[in-house]
Amino acid sequence: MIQYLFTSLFIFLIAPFLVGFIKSLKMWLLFKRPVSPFQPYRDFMKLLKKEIIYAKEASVISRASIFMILAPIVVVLFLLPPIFHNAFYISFMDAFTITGLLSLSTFFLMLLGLDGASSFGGLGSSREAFIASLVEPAMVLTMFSISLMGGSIGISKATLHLNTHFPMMHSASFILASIAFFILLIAENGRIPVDNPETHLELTMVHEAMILELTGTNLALIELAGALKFAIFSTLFVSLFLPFGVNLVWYLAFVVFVLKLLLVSVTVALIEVNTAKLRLFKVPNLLGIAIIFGFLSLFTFYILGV
Amino acid sequence: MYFVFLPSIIIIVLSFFKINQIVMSFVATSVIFPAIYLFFNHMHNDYFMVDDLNAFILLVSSVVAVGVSISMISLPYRLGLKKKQIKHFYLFFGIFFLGLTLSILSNNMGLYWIGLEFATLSTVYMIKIKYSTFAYNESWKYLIVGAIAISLILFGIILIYSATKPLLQEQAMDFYSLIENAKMINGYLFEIGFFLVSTGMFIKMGFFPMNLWIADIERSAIYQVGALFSGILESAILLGFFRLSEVEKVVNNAHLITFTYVYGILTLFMVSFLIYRAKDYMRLFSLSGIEHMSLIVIFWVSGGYFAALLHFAAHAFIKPALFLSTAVLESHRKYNFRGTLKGIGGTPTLLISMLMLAIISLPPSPMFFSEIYGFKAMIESATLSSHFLLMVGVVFFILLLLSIVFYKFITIYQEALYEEGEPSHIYRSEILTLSIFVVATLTLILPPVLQAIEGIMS
Amino acid sequence: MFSFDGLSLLFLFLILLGVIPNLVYMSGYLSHIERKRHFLIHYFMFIVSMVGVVLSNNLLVFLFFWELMSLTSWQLILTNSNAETMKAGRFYFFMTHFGFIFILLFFLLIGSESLFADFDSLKELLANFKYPTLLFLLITIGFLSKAGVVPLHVWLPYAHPVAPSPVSALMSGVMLKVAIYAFLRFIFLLPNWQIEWGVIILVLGAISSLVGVLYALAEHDIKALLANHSVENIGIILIAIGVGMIFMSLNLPTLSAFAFIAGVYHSFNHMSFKSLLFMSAGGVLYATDTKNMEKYGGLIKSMPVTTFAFLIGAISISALPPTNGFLSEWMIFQSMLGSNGLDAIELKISFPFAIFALALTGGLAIACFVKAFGITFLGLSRSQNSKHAKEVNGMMQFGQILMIFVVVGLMLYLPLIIKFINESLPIENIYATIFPTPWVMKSVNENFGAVSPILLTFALLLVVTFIAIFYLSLRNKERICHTWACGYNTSSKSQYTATGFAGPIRRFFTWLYKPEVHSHKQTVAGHTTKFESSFYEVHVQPLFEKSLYEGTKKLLNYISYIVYRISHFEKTKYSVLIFNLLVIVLFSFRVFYNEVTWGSVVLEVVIITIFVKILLIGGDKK
Amino acid sequence: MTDIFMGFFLATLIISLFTTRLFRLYSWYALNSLFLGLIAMSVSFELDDNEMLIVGCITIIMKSLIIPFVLRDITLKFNLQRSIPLSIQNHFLVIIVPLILAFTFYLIEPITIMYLQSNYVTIAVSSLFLSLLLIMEHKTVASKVLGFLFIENSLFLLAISATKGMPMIIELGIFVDLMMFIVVINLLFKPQEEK
Repeated sequence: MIQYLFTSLFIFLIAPFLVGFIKSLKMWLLFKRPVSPFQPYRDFMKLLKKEIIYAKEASVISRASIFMILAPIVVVLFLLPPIFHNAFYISFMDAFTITGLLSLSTFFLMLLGLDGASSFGGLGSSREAFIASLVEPAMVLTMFSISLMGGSIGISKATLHLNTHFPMMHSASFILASIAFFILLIAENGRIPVDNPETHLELTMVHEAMILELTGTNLALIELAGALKFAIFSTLFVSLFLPFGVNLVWYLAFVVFVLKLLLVSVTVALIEVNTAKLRLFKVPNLLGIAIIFGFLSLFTFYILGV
Repeated sequence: MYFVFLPSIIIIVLSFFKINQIVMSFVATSVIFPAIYLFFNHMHNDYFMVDDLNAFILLVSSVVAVGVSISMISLPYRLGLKKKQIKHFYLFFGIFFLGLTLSILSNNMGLYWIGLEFATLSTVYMIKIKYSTFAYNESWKYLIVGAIAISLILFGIILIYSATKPLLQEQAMDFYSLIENAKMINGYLFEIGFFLVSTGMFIKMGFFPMNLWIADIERSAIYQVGALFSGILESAILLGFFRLSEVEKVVNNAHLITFTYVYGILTLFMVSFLIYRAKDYMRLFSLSGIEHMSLIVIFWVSGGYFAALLHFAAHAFIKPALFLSTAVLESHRKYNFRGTLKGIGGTPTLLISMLMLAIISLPPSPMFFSEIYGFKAMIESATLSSHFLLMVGVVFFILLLLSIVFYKFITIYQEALYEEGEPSHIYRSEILTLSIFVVATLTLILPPVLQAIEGIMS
Repeated sequence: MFSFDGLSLLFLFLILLGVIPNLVYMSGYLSHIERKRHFLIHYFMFIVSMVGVVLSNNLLVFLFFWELMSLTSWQLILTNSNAETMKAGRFYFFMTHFGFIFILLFFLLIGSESLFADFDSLKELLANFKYPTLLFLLITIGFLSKAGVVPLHVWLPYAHPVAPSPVSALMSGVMLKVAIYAFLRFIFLLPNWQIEWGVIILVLGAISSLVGVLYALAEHDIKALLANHSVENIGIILIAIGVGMIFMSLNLPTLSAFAFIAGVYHSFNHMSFKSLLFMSAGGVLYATDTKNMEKYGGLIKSMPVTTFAFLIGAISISALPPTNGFLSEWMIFQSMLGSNGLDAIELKISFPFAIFALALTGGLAIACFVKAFGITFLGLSRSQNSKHAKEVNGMMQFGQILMIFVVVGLMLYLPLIIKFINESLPIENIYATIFPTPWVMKSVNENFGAVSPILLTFALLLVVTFIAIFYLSLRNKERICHTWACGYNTSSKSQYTATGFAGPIRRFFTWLYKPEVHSHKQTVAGHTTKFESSFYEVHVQPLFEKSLYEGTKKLLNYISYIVYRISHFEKTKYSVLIFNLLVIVLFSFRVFYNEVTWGSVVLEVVIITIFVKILLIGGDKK
Repeated sequence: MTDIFMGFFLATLIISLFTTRLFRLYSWYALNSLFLGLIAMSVSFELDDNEMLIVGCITIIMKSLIIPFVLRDITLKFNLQRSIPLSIQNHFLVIIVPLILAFTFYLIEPITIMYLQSNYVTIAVSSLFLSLLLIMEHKTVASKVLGFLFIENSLFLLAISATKGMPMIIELGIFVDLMMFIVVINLLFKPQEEK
């Protein structure tokens, strides 16, 4: 139980760091002077002190959706797979619930975008709806396929199972699913090449456009939600698709887990540096790959049988 | 028993005198009394026979006659007819009903034919009561084609007679003894006769290829002619077909079913697509009448006696009512459906709506039940045959064709009721007529009545 | 005549759940209807007929109520008569009649003994029937055309929106479920299910769900949008039923039971949230007098209760946790997870496809309801209609609130509902397996799926409370200001429209939508980027309507034209026709009398051709 | 004897098919009816049946005397067109008439073994078809009416020859109907004059 709470707390705390780490790594790779990877923590604290401005045009949705965006993500935090093999985990919620909770958060994020009557918000929501509607099937397909391979839809159990019995027979399905999931990781968290979190240019904005009206604490919470989401996706990825290290002793397992998270962050940073942002209507091509890989992964699994 | 003919003769005689036409039309309603009497008192001799079947058909026809004669009260105002024309109408109406009663009650094929011929020839002149070139031409056309059809019937009857005479001697003309001795009849000649008779009857009822022929006639004539055709004349023809097909069923059921199905389906095919293009009420209703006739015939030969009789009775009540209501519906313009139902006023609109929806067999119309039972009979005969899937396919095809008719009626009904149109006046006698028919139709779905109809052929 | 067995009572319960809030809502809506007496008569008859269908226990009574249901709903569609409702009414009534043909044929085939036999006694008869697949196809087409399954769904987006809103709610929410009831009722009577049947239903469901949601996305009419979503949800229900049928035919009763429960539970859920959505959409229509979403905006400020109701419905229909919509979709996914290890190749192909379709549907549904909710209720008013909108009257609010209770109740009392459903359907009792404890629902497959709506709700509330406490403890200052619009004034015109919102998706699915764009703009002299006024409108082409329905109509027109020509030709030549007819009849009789030989048939054809040529056609030239 | 009369009956019918003048058609009709009456009489002698004799007499009186004259009166009274051109060309008729005869023989062929008067039936059926042909080939109303009368004759032929007569009351009824037919025709022509 302590290990479980520790894991959740750890992921909660490390989330802003991962975002900051990617940012500074990217700057370093581009020969800029890197910011500190802990900058997001400072930003968060600073924003908490600021005054909150609400739009006159906005409604109660603007206030409520902040909670509804953050809360599901925080709940997901407690549903994540364990990083220690004998730790407690929640068995009564499964991968679909996680997918659903993330969609719930996105749903309110999109409403938030539309609430302010600004053209930017609508633009962001519209694009997000477009991307999310393509991400959702890929996500479900991947989850389906990995849970079939892991023998359990409850991802915690699947993680443990994959650790001990890696499905060599279905390695093709596994690889396809992992590629699909990685694309989802990029797309869901608004990373290049799907979205650029660093600019505020209307041609490229997706996520930023929706939260353009937010200030102060609201902005801090949404940023936190974004960081948490990235951490959650990374955790899912490393637990499900890099299934090793969990059954080591607890401190080694912990180190391996952190290393795996950093590896994901480095990969994301490298991809961000080496690709350009896609035009919006090219994004489906990328997501289409994810969907097709997810589908193929499931399909191969079905064809091969158990 | 012979007082059955009395009301008709009274009408014929009175039509030569100057009598107030309201009185006249109430005299004409007296045709119902002998029908009611005969419905409860059956008899049987060489020339006449009253059994459940023809007593029922006579009763239905008399109710229709009552409705039609009441509707005559307002017709002169509507069409601007003269006294003389009305007198002519009643004269031929009397002859018509005399012939009809004769043929419905006859036990003898020859007598049956004579009655039918009387009725046919009298309608020729009824068509021409309206002074117009159209009516004139159509009455000629009716005379020629009707005469051919009717002589085909006689020709067939003589063939049947010649086929059965060696067996039954003078009794060979009786329906009754034919049915009794059906098993021993020499097949080939009888069947040729039967097919000639049926072809003649089908032509007379406007089956393929005569669909537009009858539609045009009813279009050109006064509205009452259509009502008399669909309510009374065709019931007599159907009766003949009913009786003869009973014999043929024993002689060779497969031939009967094949012939009737092919003919009926061809008719339904043509009629449903003609209805799809119908542009005025009269043709619409008369084409739908043909459709129902072919359904009745198909139901009957499939063994669905109850369905056929119920369908027949329902059609005999609903269709004349619709023909008579056409007088109101097209009081402004022919060839127009738009808004015609709207401006009549509450009760008449309700009555006509009920009738229009009843004719496409929506519940609780008796036609709903009769169609279900009829198709059930068809499926039953399919299970007995060796071509099960083909027969089921036929049922399906018929249902599809009926759905085209359904679509057209719905379209017209909506247009008539919900689009803008000019208000039109409706006479009290017309409302009375419609109510009579609606009440008669509703009576049909009462359980005792249904039971009585079911008991007719068992 | 009537039966009160499990299945009937289950759907009676469904009808009551849908009808009672609707009655309250309707009493508020009534002031908006012109022909009150006509409406009320048909409204109550409609409800009675639905109850009658569900309770009837013999074929004739069933058919009677079924047709009565069509008839009354048709009249209800025509409550406000204008060109739109007339088209919809005509279309609807014809399509129901078309389905009725199949139902009738089915009943006739199985009811050959007696039309008054009760359903249970039909079972033996059906076991001996020679062509079970024929029966299956008849049931499928007959009942599912009423349920609005692709490609027989085209009437639905026309018919449901034009009815008065309480009726739309009833039709979409309840009547479609009556069709599902009938389908279930009769499919369970059929013996020996074949695996192909299940696959057919599964594929139909998958296609319907996709097509429904895609056309919903492109819709600007809020009620038509909801109606298209009904197609989608019926598709989802059918996916579940199809999966259940497949498992049943593979002799996996537990999995099959789970899938059937999922399907029926989704029917309940769809009833609840679709009724709710139609009610609140009706409220919006009531207040703004337009169905066009482009004219809405900002209604959340003037109509809070309606907005809240719509929001709940939207979350639920988008299958977001922890709502009931999510739970049933979760169950459907779980039942599909049981499909690994199946051998048949058609299953190996159809299952991934169905999963994909369902997943894509979920994603698009979210997008669609963000659009519906966001454009309608958020932002600024886009027209005078919505600017002066007022909250609907008390009865209508109360009706919506009651329906919210139904939605929430279906989620919270999940174990009870599942138990009820399980015991009512003729399937294995798996309640104890699904609910070892009432808190957590477990899947029956070996994949340990589990979900707990109550705990999830509780967790969400807890987290929200925590954040709220944290938030309040900061005690930040608040300021109200206009939305930043790059230095310009914020105006309703600069907002995104429904068309714009769906733009990217529409562009992605261009091959399906084939959109027609109508646009023109009035530019200020000399400038290409500045314009005084502009107009942009997109209409998607309904593919199925264009191809299937217009095609059929064209064919009908063509045939009828030919028939018409023939009939007019015959007009002048009756005697010739009779002559030929006689020859044909007698000749055929002669040929078919004993044994048919090819020679005699050919002879007949030749002779008849000569007669027809000389008499009918040859004479015409002269 | 009967056979010879029957041959004449058929011959008059076929000749009338080629007739193009109305009055000549009437006279062929009269001849045709005459032979019909003679057939009835000869059958009655063979069978020693008095009813049949009466029928034969009535036929000759009514059909070969009264009706042609009434028709002639009507024609003159209403000034009907007396030229009746054929709408089917002669060479087609030459094909069709034998074809009809062959067809009817083929049709009745199955009963020749068991039924003695099968030839009579054949001739009656073929004269039905030929009368129909007569109706077809003319466009004027008067000749169509005459076609109907020819059909009536072939009916009688069938009744007399094949069945050896029907019950008396039926035959009389048919005559009454025929009268009524003539009356109706008269009535139908009338308003044409009124206009």
